[in-house]
Amino acid sequence: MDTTKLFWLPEKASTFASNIDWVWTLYFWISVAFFVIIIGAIVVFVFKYLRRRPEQLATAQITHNTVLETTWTAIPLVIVMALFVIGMKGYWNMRVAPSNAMVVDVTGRKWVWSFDYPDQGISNDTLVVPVHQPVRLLMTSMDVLHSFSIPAFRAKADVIPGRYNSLWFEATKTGVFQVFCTQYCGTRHSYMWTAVKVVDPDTFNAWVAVASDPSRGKTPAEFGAILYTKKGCIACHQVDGTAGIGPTWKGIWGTMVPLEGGRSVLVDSAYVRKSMLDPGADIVKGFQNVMPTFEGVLSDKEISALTAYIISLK
Amino acid sequence: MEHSTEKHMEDQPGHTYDFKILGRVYASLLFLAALMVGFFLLPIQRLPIDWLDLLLVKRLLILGCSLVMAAIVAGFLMGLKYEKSKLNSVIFFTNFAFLFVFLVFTLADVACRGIIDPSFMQQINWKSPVHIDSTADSTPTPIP
Amino acid sequence: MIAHVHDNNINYIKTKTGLLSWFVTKDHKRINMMFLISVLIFFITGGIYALLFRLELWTPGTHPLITPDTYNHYFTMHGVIMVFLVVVPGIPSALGNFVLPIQVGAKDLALPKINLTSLYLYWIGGILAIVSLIAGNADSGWTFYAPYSISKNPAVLWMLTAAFFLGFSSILTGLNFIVTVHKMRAPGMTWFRLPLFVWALYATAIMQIFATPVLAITLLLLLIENFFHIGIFDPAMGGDPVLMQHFFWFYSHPAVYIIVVPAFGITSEIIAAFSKKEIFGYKFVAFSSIGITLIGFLVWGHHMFVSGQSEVANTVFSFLTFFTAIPSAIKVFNWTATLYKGSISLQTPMLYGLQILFNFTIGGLTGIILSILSLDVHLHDTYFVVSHFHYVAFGTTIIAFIAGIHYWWPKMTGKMYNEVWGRIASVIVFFGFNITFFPQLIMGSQGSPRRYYHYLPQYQIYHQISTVGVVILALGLVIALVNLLISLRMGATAPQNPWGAHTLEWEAAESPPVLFNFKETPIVTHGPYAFATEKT
Amino acid sequence: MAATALQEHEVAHHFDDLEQEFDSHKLGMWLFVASEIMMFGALIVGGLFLLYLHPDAFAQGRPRLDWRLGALNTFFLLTGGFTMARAAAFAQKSDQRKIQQNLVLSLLFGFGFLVVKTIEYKAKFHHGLLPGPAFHGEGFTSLHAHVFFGYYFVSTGLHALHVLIGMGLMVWCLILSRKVKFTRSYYTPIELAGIYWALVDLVWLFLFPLLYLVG
Repeated sequence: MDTTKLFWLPEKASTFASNIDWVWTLYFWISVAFFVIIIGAIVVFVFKYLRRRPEQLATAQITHNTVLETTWTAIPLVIVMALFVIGMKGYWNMRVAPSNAMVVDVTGRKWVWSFDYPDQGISNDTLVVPVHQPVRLLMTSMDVLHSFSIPAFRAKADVIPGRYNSLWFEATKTGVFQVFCTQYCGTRHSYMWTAVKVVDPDTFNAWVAVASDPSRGKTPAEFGAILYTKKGCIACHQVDGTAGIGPTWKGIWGTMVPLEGGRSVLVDSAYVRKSMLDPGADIVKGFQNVMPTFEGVLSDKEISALTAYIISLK
Repeated sequence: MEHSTEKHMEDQPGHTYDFKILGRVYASLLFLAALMVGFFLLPIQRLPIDWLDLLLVKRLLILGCSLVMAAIVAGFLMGLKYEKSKLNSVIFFTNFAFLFVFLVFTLADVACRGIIDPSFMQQINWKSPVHIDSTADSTPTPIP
Repeated sequence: MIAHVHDNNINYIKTKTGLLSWFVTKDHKRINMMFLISVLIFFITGGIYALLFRLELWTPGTHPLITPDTYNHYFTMHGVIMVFLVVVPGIPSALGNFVLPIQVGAKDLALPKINLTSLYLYWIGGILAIVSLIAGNADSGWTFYAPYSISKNPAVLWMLTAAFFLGFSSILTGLNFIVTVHKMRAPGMTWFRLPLFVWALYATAIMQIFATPVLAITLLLLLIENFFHIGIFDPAMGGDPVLMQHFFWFYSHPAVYIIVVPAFGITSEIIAAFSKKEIFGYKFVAFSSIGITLIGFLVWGHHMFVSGQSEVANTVFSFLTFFTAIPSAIKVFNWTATLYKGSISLQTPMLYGLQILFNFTIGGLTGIILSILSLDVHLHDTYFVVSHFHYVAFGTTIIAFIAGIHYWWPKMTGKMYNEVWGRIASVIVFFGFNITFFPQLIMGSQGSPRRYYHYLPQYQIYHQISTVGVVILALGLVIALVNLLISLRMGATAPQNPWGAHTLEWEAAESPPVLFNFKETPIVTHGPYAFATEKT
Repeated sequence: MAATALQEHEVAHHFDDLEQEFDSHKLGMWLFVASEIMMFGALIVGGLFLLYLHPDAFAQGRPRLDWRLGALNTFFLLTGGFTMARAAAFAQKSDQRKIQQNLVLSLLFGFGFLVVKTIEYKAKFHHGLLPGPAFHGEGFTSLHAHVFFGYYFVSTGLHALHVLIGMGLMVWCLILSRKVKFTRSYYTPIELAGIYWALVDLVWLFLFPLLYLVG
């Protein structure tokens, strides 16, 4: 985002950003006007009619003035109704996606985003979109409420478990833009960030070509290392020996780990697979059962790649 | 709302109950209850009429009964009818006004969810505890 | 229950002695003082939480002392305590309880036992909140959004129960006020001779009675979901989280007005009293309170513009929301007009009163911008919203609460506080508050999300200004509190009517009032702001 | 015991006369009833929301409830309301014995209601029609069947709780009727208990059709 501007909205990067900024500017000056009038009047009155002698009385007792009352009821009413119409127009424009929009499925999960391109067969941890191309995000959550927010695009929508919600945008300039989770979702809520990479169409097509086969030309362990970040394992499992939300992967392979409930188990490919597909089954002692299942999220190839990566972390 | 400060013991707050009216109220309530159940048992949705939704008619009749009964209970058993000031009635109807607003706007949400995209109404990735067996007969027998 | 024979000539503090006589009292004045003490204690607690996480926000990134979980716990405790234990019961239970019966010329509230019950329910709620503190990290945020709040976190369960009891405490207080205003007014106290504070509390009571039960059922359903997962709110069982938000906001939007409308009442009293002037457009101000109340029940959905609510509902709610701006604007304009040609004395309550005009103007204007649909999408769940509701809930309500405490302090305690220190404190509070919350408006407009433990480095400057401001604010509040407490020991004895106001508590009741408020029932012959009758 | 042994009611110190006291207490009760109506009303709104969301669940859940038992309970509640009103009427005639008779009758009808509820609940448990994950009822084709029963237990359970509270009020009135002399000018407690019981009726008059008949 633009850090040089200190006192205004962030930079504009989508088609409806300019409309919203226009409303903002309009309303900003309206409110400044009202503020100056009201506070100005108060300040003037306070100094003009300050009680100088303790026994000083009010110089007039004006109880009411219907004309005045109706005026300052009517004027704000007109203004707010105008604002309503403007806001409503802009809002519907932001909700109804054009038919030629490229669809991307967004999944929110504590505390990572993942993006699936159904048409291109890509799944990725950052959102890569071509410039000047309407993009429609069809979003859902695996656990709790999240909210997908791109300040530079002035776009935001809650991501709801058990339901779909959507938002669309058309980027107007290339670059990398910040994505926040704006609906409180727990421990790492404030780290649930990602980026939108807006690229020109050629770069996008090139990226699609590469990304659609992430494992091309890599050893299983290398591919696993990619999945480790891409599938969000990194959010909870460290590879430097320190325990995170979940146990570290470093040196865990081939050891007997104690489980909640006193049993212990050998970390082999069977156990690794099980704890990805059915995390609740065997919880390593001292950790909470917070890991969502990756059933249907990870293919067998990916699971074995991750296993290879864990083995490599001796 | 001024009232004299000296207390006189022979004043009679509230209305005087009339046993005859109470009896009638009770009778009419029982009758309406019977009527409600009667409507429910009436298999009118089987009638060969397709130009209006008879099941809906049935539901409306039943709800109509319960509304009338509610009115009677509030009017006589809760004494709304006898109030000197209309305040209690105002409170009572404010209740229903607010509840109506609550219902209408909440349904205005859920009923219009699909208009941008039908997929908004569909439920995804959740687990139902209900085991469906295909052999289930469509009209299960009522159990006590 | 025979009226135990008391000497109705000594003030309510001295009539009976011993701690027990306070805990079993049915005197609205004593109950009010106990409420006041409890509310202030919780206010300090909630404030300390705010201080802690504002210090954490001094720098982005992780902190050794305050982990993300601790941070979430802190802002949840701050929210729950400040909303359910401070601002909602604050003005009605801890000031109105004392003032309302005297202002309508009654010996007591209509239902003294209910009043005491309300106090005990409040205490139960407070204790449960403390239990939740012991039980662990309540981290659901004060909004208890499902499904995060139904993950069976024991601390959250305790917190839900606490809020449940506090809701009933609030209902009973409101109920008592309505009955009192209708049935207990002194001879000659017609509706349009009621002080505007009474009008405001009456409007508040309507909302307390009709909205709070919905909170009760919401919390109940959340508790049940926690244990049985019946699938009304729980998406994993086929429920609808957005329905939970409907339930929650059907209470919590009127709650916003439960919070702010009494503050309007206090502002009206103070503006009139300290400019020695009849309030401008009494009826407009009175009815605008009722208007806000009624509209307040129609606009809850504007908290859900991006929450997956249908576009149609959003549009309707946005349309209705704009109408709340009108009564609020009417009030501000009328207060301003009241100053015109008055005789304005800038004593401590008035200094706070003028702050309210300033803060509420900002709070109101930032509120309108949030009801513009397209803009709200950008500003929703950012610091802009945080700042907006603090301009209302703190800048208006808490300031009005403090103003009211200063205004009625002589009446409640019979002591005068130190005027100079009072003014100093109020000025410090003014600057502290605005330094704290204005930067958050800018930060929010740039898209910085709320409830963030860690943030982008470019927001650091605003966070740091804000943190500096909160320290100044705390300083001002401490000075004000100490000043009041000192006055209890060494304050001058208060005259019956130090401000020269014309409402009954100043004209007809001693400071502090006698057990049954008045030596004999007052006969009301003029309106609450009869400054026209004064002659030099 | 003789009516003369009963103590006369004294107007509380902060009221001017009986009328003001009676009106205040009644208005207070009304406002409390209003808040109760909002609470149940919200619950019923939730029910209609669910009915809109999962009509199939209601269509299949409803036949599992026995309308005969529901109707029987309706009868119990209405009769209880009738006897409560009679109790108030006799209080105005300060006929202590008749007051107590009617209060006991109402208590019995309330108790009958609870008995029937217990029978219904037992049957539901037995057929595995439990809320949430514990649900293991047979012969459903709607994936949301458990939601209907979850809602059924919550709403009727909350209502049954209020029946209990109402019975508590009746017991309180019984005890009072042995101490205090009810007269035409003082019968507030019975009047208020009657209003509360009428509220319990009122709620049931909406719950019964929503759960047992419509759906």
